[in-house]
Amino acid sequence: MRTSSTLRDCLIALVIFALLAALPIVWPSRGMSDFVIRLAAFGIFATSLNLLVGYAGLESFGHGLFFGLGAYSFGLAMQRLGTSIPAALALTVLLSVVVAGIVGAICVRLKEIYFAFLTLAFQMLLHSLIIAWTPLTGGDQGLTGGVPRPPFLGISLDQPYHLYLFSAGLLVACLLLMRHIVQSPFGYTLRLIRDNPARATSLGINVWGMRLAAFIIAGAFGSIGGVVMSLFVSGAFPDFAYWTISGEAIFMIMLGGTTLFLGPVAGAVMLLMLNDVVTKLTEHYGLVLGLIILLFALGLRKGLADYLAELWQERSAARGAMQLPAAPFAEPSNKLSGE
Amino acid sequence: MSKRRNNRRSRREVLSGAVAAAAVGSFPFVSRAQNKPIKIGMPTIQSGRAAMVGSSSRNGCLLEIEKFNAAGGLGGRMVELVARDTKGKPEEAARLSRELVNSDGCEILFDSESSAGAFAIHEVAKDLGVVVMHMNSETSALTADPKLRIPNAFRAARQGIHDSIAAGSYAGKIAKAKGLKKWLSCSPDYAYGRDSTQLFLEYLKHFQPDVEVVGEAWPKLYQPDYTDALTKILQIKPQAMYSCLWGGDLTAFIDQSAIYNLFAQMEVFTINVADYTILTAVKNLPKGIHSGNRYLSTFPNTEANAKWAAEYRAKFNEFPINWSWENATGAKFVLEGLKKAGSTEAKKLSDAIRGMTIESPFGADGTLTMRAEDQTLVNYATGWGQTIPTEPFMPEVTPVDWQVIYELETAWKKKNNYI
Amino acid sequence: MDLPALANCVTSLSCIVTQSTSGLIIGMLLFLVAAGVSLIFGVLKIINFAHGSFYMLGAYLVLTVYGLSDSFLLAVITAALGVAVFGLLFERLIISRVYGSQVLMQLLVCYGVILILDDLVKIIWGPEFKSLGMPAAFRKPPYLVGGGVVPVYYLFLIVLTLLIALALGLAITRTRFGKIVRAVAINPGMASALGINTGYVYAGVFMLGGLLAGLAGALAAPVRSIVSGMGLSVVVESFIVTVIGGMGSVAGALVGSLLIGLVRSFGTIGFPLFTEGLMFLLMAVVLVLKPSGLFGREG
Amino acid sequence: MLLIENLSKSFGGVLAISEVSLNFTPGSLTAVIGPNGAGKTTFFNLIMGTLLPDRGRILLGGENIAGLSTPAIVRRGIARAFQIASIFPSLTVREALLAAVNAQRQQHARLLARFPLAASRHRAEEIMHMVGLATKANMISRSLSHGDQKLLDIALALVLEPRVLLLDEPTAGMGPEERWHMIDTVQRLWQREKMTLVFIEHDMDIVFKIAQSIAVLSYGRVLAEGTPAAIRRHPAVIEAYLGSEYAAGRA
Repeated sequence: MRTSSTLRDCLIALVIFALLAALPIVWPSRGMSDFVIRLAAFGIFATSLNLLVGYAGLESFGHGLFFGLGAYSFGLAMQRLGTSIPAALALTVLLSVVVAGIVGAICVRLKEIYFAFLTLAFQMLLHSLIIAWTPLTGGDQGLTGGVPRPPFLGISLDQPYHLYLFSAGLLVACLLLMRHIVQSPFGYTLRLIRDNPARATSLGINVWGMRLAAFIIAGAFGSIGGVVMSLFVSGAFPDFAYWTISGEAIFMIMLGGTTLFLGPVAGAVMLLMLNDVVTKLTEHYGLVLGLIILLFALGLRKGLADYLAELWQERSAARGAMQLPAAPFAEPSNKLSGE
Repeated sequence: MSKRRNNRRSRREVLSGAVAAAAVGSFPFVSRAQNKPIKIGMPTIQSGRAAMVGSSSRNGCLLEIEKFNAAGGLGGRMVELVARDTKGKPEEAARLSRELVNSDGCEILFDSESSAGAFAIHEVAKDLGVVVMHMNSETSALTADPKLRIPNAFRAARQGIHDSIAAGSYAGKIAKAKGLKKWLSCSPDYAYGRDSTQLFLEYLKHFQPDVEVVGEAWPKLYQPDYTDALTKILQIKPQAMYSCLWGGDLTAFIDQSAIYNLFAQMEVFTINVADYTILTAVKNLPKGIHSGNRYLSTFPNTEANAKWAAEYRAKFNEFPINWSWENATGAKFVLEGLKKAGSTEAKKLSDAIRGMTIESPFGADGTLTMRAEDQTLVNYATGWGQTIPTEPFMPEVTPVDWQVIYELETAWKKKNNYI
Repeated sequence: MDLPALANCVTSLSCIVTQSTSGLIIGMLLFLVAAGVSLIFGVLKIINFAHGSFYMLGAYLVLTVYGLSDSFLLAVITAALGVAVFGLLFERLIISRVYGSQVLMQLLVCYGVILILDDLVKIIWGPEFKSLGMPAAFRKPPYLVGGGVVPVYYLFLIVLTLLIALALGLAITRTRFGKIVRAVAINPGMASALGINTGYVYAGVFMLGGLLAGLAGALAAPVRSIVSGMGLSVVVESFIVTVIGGMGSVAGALVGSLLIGLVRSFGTIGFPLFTEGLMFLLMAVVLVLKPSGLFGREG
Repeated sequence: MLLIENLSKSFGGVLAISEVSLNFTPGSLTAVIGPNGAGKTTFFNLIMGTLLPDRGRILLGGENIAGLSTPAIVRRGIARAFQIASIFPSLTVREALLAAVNAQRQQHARLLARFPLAASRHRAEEIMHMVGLATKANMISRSLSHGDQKLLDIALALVLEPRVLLLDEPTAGMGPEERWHMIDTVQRLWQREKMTLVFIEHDMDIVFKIAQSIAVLSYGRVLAEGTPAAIRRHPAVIEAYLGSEYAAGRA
């Protein structure tokens, strides 16, 4: 029965990918495909952050470190080494794993706010490094001159549709993998640690080691988000490593909710749409967005997806059904979702 | 306007925003246009510290576009400017440029972003093949580097290398006359600051070999406090200082230098003081700062220039600034190009603009040229002078000879293997 | 990197004097902001990311009032009080509603407020940067101290801030309010058990924080460019200070501010291109060695 | 099984536990009683390694475990449940137990497998039945009743298959109904699992109903120990703690 739930996830993923692949054919709009590409970048990134925030209970302010690292190492690999795209991708993930290993080993010892600030510090160190190391990174101008996109396995990312498919594919694949990880025994061990580290220790769990593992995994996926972004803008910019990127990811998971697996993706969709619509309608982007944020934070006090999921739970509970919402990807809400 | 509006629901907020945008973005004549308007997309910075870029850039363009439309547009087709806020984020600049072309049906792009944004938009233009006019980026490589060059991208801004040569030749003369040997630089710590400074010193030495650089300070971009840099400068006690700080950083730097009485202790050469943003913002502007002109209604001292400035002030009730004239120029080139090509088709339009020379109040000799070889603006009025605390702020401006600029620019390109 | 230059400097007295004073000056304004951030965190365990906007409001208020009244003193006082009131409203109407929800949610709220204020400021005062200009009283040639120069205004700034720091320290250790604040900081539950209305304390702390930040903005106005978004770099630095000094500790905020000031002033000599990196490096080191900061209580 | 010798612990000069020596024989069911502040919970914390003893030995099957870390002691077969239930609020009863079983079997770091592991399910269900939470398997722990949360806490301890189980006031804060339900469960567990069970309890009816032997702590010292009958008659205990009504023959 359980293996079938893995199967179910795979099938859902396949269907979603098929739908995404078909979308441009029924609705041929460059604007729409650009949106999906950006959604891929931020969807992967935000979900990877939620591995830490939502599942491991590690509130990181510095996850942008890996977004920037991904974008730059991929861009540089393509520009300087002239490798193939899959090779550059593999290289990027490898590098992120190493960096996450080192940074994480230092960070995860600290608790709550101190962890948050230390991660932020490391991200800003990378940012300063990018700015200062002009010969390699192009400093504040970013990686200019475009990221070459040589064809591989018959895929040529110079063609818009191919780039679209590639990004959508990465999105679905990464989500599927992360979904599997949070549903693995390891994923549930993270939940134990998130809920009650002391009790987890008394069950003989090495809390530090598990947290580090989570940090590394999240970092690796986060960097893939950066890769997609660098493909979209065909370059990389210091902004990608600035704390505001972490801020946007945080905004996304708060907007969408931390307790449903797809909450962060929902948040990414909402924030990107908000951004696109509001910038279109008014010059006073900050004013409008700010008010919307307050409306959310003070009104719902939790992510939209969480809010709906809890309504759903209450309704089904009222119906006397004792089991969890059968909705796919449903997660028991954790202590983080406000109170 | 909107203090009360805050408390209302955000949906209304968006709506009223929409109204505001309609008022700002699209202009009366658009509705009167019989045929489909020619839409020009303008990704620019309208929020945050650099919001000035957005307003002055858009105003500069509007002036030209209004004239064009008033004169009947392109065979009845009116031009409509669609400005969007990139918030200074390169990825937003890329995203918006694509959206403007792909979704909003813009046929031309005015890049009124900062340097980093300019490169992002440049990539989009390479990808989509639309004509893009870079309005504000002064980074030389953008047009000088053949690896970056594409047939449909032009630059209507002054260029770093030109400024440096101009500054070097002027500073060289002064250095010779006043015997200024010990020089120091204090520039913002990012690409523009570093390139500009390094090139300036290079050309200073070219024009006046026996100067030595005794120190350098690199404050961060947007750094609020320059005390650390200032005390360092006062430690070294140079005879002259060069700085290419700009905008709010420059005013803060001037205010803070003033209380250290710095301007009395050395000759100060700045590229960016002679622009009305600075000249009008700084209270009790120190006397005798050497500066290149960014925009002055008195230089070139022609009727056309004074008239343009007056129009601008009348319409937007603010001083025109460097970005204003650069954008006005870029817009003019594109609009003239449209007339000449009689079409918005990218290939035709680019061919029309490439190498074009137009009448302009900002030209060294009343004309401006979009140089064919590297598709960048040349022959704009550029000169140096010294400040006084009150209008006209810089009474005498010595123009720099473009022949000198051309020679040294070519040498510089050779050195960088650009040609 | 330019280590020889740094070596030269630390071996020359006048350079040490000048750079130290400059470090002092940079640190002082920073302290006024950081102290508020630190207190608010110490008492409410809230990271007031919007504190930089308090600072910005202070600067704009001074700009307006000084423009109208032409009295710098009056302008500074109104700015400080005005922002204090704003701090109160901010706490009552907004932050108090997210007590107890997770840190990231609180951060989000602050972010929203920042966005709104930055835009409002732009709408009210315009997008272009403003400059106040030095009040006539301070337009005097700088003093010479031990081979280094110190402008009159900065001298005034240093003395004033040190006095404020002293007063603040005393207020926290001596007065009833201070005792209550510390009680609440250590254990809110116990405090309310003692019949202390924690609500008032929280509001009070925010007012105090606002007062200080507003003052900082006001005092910075004559020497810094006033523009929408000016609060950001300041708030980021003051968080570095807070972390280094220890959250909730006024002394820590003071020492941290001076430390950052010194890193900046000597950093520009030794590592011209990496001073910002240095600050974050320092923060990282402190967090690793003593997470609670130099003056922070463990736990 | 568990032998305590001259165990002492003081906090800032105040003796919390002094010279305590007790012997818990295999399969015994012992109640630790005493007025508040007698040092009962401190006694447990010392055994679990949550606190380090100043003096004395704690012998588990002959091995001195005094000074070992909590996980080390847990691995040697001592587990505890807490006065205030220590559970995983956002997981369901089943999820929590399945995850705990994974941990106990060193399967908790597996990435490729899918949760729950077939191997763990049987054990988890078994434990849920043992403590009587089977019907509430899908409830989120946070939403369980106070009593059930304490049962879950005990269940989490049972997962570790302990030889010695320490229960800190299993019935604290329960109504009479819950109370006796809890006690029945505890007693059943003890009989079934054949483990050495030590529990702290204030309710004398319960103590005298189920305990085989009783240890009375007072001011950190062992005031008395022995069978319920012996304790009931122990003058010092009566005078210090029980009050006369217990002596006035209930039996």
